[in-house]
Amino acid sequence: SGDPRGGDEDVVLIGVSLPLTGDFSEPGKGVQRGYEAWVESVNRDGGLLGRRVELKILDDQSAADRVVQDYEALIALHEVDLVFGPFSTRLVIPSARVAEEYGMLFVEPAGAANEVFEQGFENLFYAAPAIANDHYDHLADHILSLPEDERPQTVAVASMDDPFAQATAYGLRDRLREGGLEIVVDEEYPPNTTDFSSIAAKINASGADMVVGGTQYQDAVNIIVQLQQLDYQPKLAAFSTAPTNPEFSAAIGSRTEGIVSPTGYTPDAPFPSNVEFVELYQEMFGTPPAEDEANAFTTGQVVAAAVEAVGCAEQGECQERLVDWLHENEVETIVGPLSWDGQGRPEGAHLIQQYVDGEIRIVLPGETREAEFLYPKPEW
Amino acid sequence: MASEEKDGTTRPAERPLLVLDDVYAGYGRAAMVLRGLSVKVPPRTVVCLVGPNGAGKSTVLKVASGLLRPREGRVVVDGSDVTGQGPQQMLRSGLAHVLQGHSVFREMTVEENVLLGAYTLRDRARIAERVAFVQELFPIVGERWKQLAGLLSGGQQKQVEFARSLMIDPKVVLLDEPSMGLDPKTTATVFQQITRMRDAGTAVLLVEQNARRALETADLGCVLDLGRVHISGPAAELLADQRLSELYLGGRPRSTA
Amino acid sequence: MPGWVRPAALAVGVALVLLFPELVPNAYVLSAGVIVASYACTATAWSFMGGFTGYVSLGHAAFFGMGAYGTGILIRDLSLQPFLAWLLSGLIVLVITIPVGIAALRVRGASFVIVSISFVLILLLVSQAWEAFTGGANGLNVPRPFADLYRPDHHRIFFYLFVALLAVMLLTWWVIDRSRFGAGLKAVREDEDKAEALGVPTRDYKLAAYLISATFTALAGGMYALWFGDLDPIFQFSILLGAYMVLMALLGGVRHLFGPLVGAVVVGSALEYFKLEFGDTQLHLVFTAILLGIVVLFMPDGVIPAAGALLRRFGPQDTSIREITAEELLERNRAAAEREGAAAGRGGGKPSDGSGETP
Amino acid sequence: MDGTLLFQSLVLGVLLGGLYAILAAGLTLYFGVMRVVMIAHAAFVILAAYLAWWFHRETGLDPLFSMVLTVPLFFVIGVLIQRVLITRLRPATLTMMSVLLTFAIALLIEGLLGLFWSGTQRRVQLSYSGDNFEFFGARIAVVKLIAFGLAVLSLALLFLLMKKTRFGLALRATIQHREAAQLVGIRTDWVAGIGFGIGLATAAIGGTALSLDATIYPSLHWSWIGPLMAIIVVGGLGSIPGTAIAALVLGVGQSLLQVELGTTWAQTLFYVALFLTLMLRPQGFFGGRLAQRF
Amino acid sequence: MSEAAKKPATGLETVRLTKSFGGVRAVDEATVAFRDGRINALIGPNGSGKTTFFNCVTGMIKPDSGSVLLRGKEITGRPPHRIARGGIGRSFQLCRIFPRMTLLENLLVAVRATGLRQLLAPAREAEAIERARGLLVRVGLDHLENAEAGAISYGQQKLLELAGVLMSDPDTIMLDEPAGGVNPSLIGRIGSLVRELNAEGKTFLIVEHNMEMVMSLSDHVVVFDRGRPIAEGPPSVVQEDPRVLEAYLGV
Ligand SMILES: Nc1ncnc2c1ncn2[C@@H]1O[C@H](COP(=O)(O)OP(=O)(O)OP(=O)(O)O)[C@@H](O)[C@H]1O
Ligand SMILES: Nc1ncnc2c1ncn2[C@@H]1O[C@H](COP(=O)(O)OP(=O)(O)OP(=O)(O)O)[C@@H](O)[C@H]1O
Ligand SMILES: [Mg+2]
Ligand SMILES: [Mg+2]
Repeated sequence: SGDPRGGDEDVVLIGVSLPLTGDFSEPGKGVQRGYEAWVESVNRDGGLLGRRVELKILDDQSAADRVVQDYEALIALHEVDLVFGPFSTRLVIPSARVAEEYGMLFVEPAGAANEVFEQGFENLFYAAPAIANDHYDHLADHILSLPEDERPQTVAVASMDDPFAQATAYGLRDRLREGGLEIVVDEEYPPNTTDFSSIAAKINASGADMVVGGTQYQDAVNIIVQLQQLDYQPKLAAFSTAPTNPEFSAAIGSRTEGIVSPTGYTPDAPFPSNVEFVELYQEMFGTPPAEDEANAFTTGQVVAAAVEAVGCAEQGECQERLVDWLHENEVETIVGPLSWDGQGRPEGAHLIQQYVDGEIRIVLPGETREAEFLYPKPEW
Repeated sequence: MASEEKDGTTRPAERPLLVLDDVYAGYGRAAMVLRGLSVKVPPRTVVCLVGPNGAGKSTVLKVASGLLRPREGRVVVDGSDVTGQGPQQMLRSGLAHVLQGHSVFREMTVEENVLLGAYTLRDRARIAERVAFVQELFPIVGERWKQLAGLLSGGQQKQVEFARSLMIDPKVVLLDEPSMGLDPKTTATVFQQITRMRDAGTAVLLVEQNARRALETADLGCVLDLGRVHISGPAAELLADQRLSELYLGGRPRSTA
Repeated sequence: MPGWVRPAALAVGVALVLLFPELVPNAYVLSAGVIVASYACTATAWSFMGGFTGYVSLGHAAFFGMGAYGTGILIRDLSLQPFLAWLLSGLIVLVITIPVGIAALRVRGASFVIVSISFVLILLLVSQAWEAFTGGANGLNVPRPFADLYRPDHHRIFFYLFVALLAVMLLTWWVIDRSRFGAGLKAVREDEDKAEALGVPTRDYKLAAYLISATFTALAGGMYALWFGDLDPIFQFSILLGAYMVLMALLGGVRHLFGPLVGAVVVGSALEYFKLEFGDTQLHLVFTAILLGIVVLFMPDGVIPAAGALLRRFGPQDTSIREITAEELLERNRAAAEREGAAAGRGGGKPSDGSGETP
Repeated sequence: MDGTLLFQSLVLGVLLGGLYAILAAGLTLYFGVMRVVMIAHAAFVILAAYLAWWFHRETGLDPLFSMVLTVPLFFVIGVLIQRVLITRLRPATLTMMSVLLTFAIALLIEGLLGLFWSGTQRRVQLSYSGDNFEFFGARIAVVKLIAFGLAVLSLALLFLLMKKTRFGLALRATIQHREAAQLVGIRTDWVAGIGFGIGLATAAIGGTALSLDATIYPSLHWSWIGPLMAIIVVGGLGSIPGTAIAALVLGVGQSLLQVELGTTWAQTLFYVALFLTLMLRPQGFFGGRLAQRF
Repeated sequence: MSEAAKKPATGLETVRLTKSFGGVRAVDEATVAFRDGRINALIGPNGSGKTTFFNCVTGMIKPDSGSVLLRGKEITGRPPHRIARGGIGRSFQLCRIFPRMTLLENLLVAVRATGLRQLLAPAREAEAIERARGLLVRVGLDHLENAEAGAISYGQQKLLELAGVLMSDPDTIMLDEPAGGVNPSLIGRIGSLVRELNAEGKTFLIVEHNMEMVMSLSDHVVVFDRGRPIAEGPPSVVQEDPRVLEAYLGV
């Protein structure tokens, strides 16, 4: 413990609360690595406003009451200069309120669902290219652009009862339905579900051409295994979040081929800061960064841009100036230039990735693709 | 106290089967219940403990059977010092104890209860023989063989308990108010069995509030009060003592009216 | 202990509590104080049932959650004034608890524990599944009753509100504890059938205690909702929350007025500290577990009685056996009987041979 | 619902019910026979599953082999818990205090699991996890069948142990009247300890079976304990056949309801069944002793 | 009218009261009447249904058929506490006390309270304490006033239970084996206590196997066998009844 400030005025102390344990611990740790990489990169370049940057990370155990107490402690007890957002929509809303009521700028890497932007927060910014409902836009465009007889005709949807997961799956579902596809299964399950066999049985029985999972991580693995156990072979399988996780392919084994997932980030993106980021990240952690890591890094970049532009980083009136600056300016990041509407929504879309030859590659949209879109997907 | 006397039929000065010597015992942090208590039970003898409620009679039996560890003093069974040993070892040394109140296994059948009495026996033939014996002695035991013991009436449960204790042949038997709750007929059966055990060579330490009846059956009597043996002697003498009767045996019938 | 010690200690305690918001070094400690105060409310509310009747409910989070959600939903759907909604939601929980209590109190002991756990698990499932009403997994946002307050001021107001609620509960507890109603409840805790045979209407008494307990828990939950603002099924309807109530009440000592309060202060601050210091590992769970284990094993009656017992250890040993022999007793009784002679004579004068009448 | 889906759900329900049965069997042993409400049972199940996962990760051997280690280990832990902790509780308040004590143990396990293996969700990666075969038009996964087989086998053993051996008799006697049991020569402390050990040994088997086809994380036990409690009450506390039947019925029921109602509402089946049982037949539907009296 | 007034009123009465457990008819169409103001005894062999009879009368068990009347008013099937409040107090054969309360508290619980004001009145009121202490003296437990009830001997617990029943001040007092396990010298004292209360107008119904006590104390004896009364009358008459000798005394 011990106050890391230690009266040291040359440090910019940044407070974060993350779900390092509990339901969201997997992505939570990814976000942590992203933040750490950003701190490393900033400090190598001489810090913020010439001051060294330090992180103060608390664990909220994926619990809303904790996340609030954590930000309370960060702001009031540890007197951090800046805060970064936590992971998961569920946790972003309550913590954003704390920040709001202390008048702090709140840039966050994970609260992508629409609800986040409907709370009337004025200090909140989502540091990623698109909100959850738009994640699958490119996939929907592509499917609907296929000739009628090649398209999948029926779709099965299963989503975790979680604002983010639902937003991704339902964004796609609604667009496909509008495009004339038939939704034959539309299931929802609570976050603590462990038995997916019935859902899988239902999807299997529907014989849907395409399966869409509004998933976090483990639920996707489970649904896929259960579907495999039933020998269900769709033409297209899309799951949010999970497939981009580095553990995913190990968990599913060799049977990932053709699985599709949206991502806001690719390590191969050509933006200059991204090249640096990937290199640094490789050096620090030995693997290429994934989406959560990148979003966290982006968060850091966004805040840094504001701080450098406004020239201050402390609690109080400075925060207002940071907020105002971000509302009026565009920031260059590892996921490209970002700008926000009045509620903090970014205005972009996600890329679509797919496992091709055992590697996860960008397949959509056409201009950024690294591999051909595999359709129909091979058997798993 | 006197250990070798009375009742010309028994030979004198036989080594006692159970000796409690200057025992101090109590529960938890509360004050000592037994304070320097000594009792000897020779073979082929029924020793009856009487005394007011709360005098410590049950505590004496608990110390003797190892349920309660004495703080001071010695417990000797058949010549060997067994102070501080647990009930299983005591049972192995040949000592059996029937508890006061109700101690049937309520959610087990009468059969299981009775067979548990023979838990330490392996000899099936012997067990079968014993089962037949107790069933005959207490008809209710046979009648309700497959029923849960907890559903029997109070007195029936006591009968099951007594039957359970008859499954083995211990050297020393400790009986804590065996007649409580029994109807007069069954009480007679129980006292007959006590006499029978005595005649078969067993040493019996009997606690009874039905004191007149008990002293009529017993050879020796001890009056317990305040955790000590107050008076002891041949049962017949105690019965005859007018003052003792008044104090501990409830005076003569109707005399209080 | 001289007579003035108790009132003086009480006065100092009250003064400390009331001055707490002024004494704290920063807003974080104040917010922790609000949490501890809310814990104290829930633990005290729990002990109306768990303490008096011995019915251990691990599912009191159900009432907490219902109170919280009720307040939020009333404000959302009926646009009620927040504190009116709060009271009304307490009332609604009271009404809901009547059938629930009648059903749940048909069973005793461990089965009651199971029922209480299932009750909270059911509400968890329902609040997750009934999205249109509860907001489902998206949670429910309860608007602030005092708009545009700087956060520390918000905490200060709610600290006093919780303390006031707690004071009402403690007063109620005190009245019941010394009443015949309380004595009846304690008899239920020891032996329900026997109590009934003595004329205690056990079912009504239990139900009354359950209702009081549930309603107070719900009021604490509603207050929490107004303070905290964001409700989420998983956190409102969690077994862990119910377990904390039990732990706190038990640790302090359920048979003492201030037991649950003391427990809440100890456990609440410890939890807050563990989570802050060891929050990045699961150590805080380990600490909670060890604390609970120690309480159960070594001071099942709570710290207050345990402290009392420690003090008494230095005092004289208790005695339970009579220090006069039967002989002396007889003499004493004889004397007494002689004194009462006339009256006894009247009583004993009735013919006792019963030959007077035939049926 | 069409025929194949119905039959498939039925098959899945039976397989699930088997798993429920073995997970609940130990619970009914402590609860019904020993009067200890073992909240930590599910936590031990998860612990066993973690050990199976860890064993598999470290050795590469099939997780089933981990039982060679975990079953004896859990047995010993069970004996120790009973001998060191449970015996310290006052008989008068045993049921209540055991709830809290075992709750603490559950938290402890959860905390330690998180400490050693983090809160991350884990899953055994088996080469045959997706393997399946056809069974009258339905599909049966190999892993599920193995788990089911384990459950049936260990349930049968447990049943025989409790019904046909002197040990079962001694255990029940010990719990009902400790002093009287001592006086007929039962070594009560060991018997109770061993009874507890056996209960935990079933947790080891159940946990291993669970690990074959489930994702595990430290706080998972909370989602198991509720349904398991419901099963043992519906089945009649202390009755192993009752538990098995209740587990199958509720497993199939859940599986079928899920198709119509979705998973969330389907889970309420357990609690509805629990409440109905306590209201209508407190002794459980399949024999066993009275649930309401302790 | 005047004839009826002279005769002691019939207090507790059962008409064809029946209760069976599985195959066992514990109480079998028992029609008995116990007059107010008397000391009645109920005797019978083990398992003859005495305790079950008690349980049916006090509402602890619902009878299968038949009815229980208290001074002509039907009370069959009422919950136990209502019957208790109606003035019937009882003790249990397998003695039941509140083990973790002190002896004094055990008695204070027994004070009857109705109405909100009484409910919220302090339990430890001086008058009640006074009465409780008096009762403890009478059963010889005054020195244990502050001991936990669970830590006293078996016989003492029986005495405590008796005191508890008396404390609730019922008109009709039903005692299930009050003398079992009690020292004979105390049995005498309990006997005089019963007689004294009877003189104050209390009705007693006592189940007991201690014949000395039954014969010396009671005005009226009912003998049960297999769930039904086989004989009744004054003790001296019952004692000689051949059926009683056969079924019960075994001589
Ligand atoms: N478990 C206990 N804890 C504390 N004190 C106890 C306990 N059991 C008995 N005592 C005390 O020890 C004393 C003797 O008890 P004991 O049971 O030996 O009496 P007893 O002579 O058998 O009486 P009774 O005739 O009533 O059965 C009593 O005063 C009682 O208060
Ligand atoms: N709950 C029960 N379930 C089944 N049978 C019962 C139940 N209660 C009592 N019985 C049976 O009813 C009969 C009468 O029992 P009851 O307890 O009334 O006898 P009792 O006259 O009080 O005998 P005792 O003198 O032994 O106390 C007995 O045969 C008993 O086995
Ligand atoms: Mg005794
Ligand atoms: Mg009886």
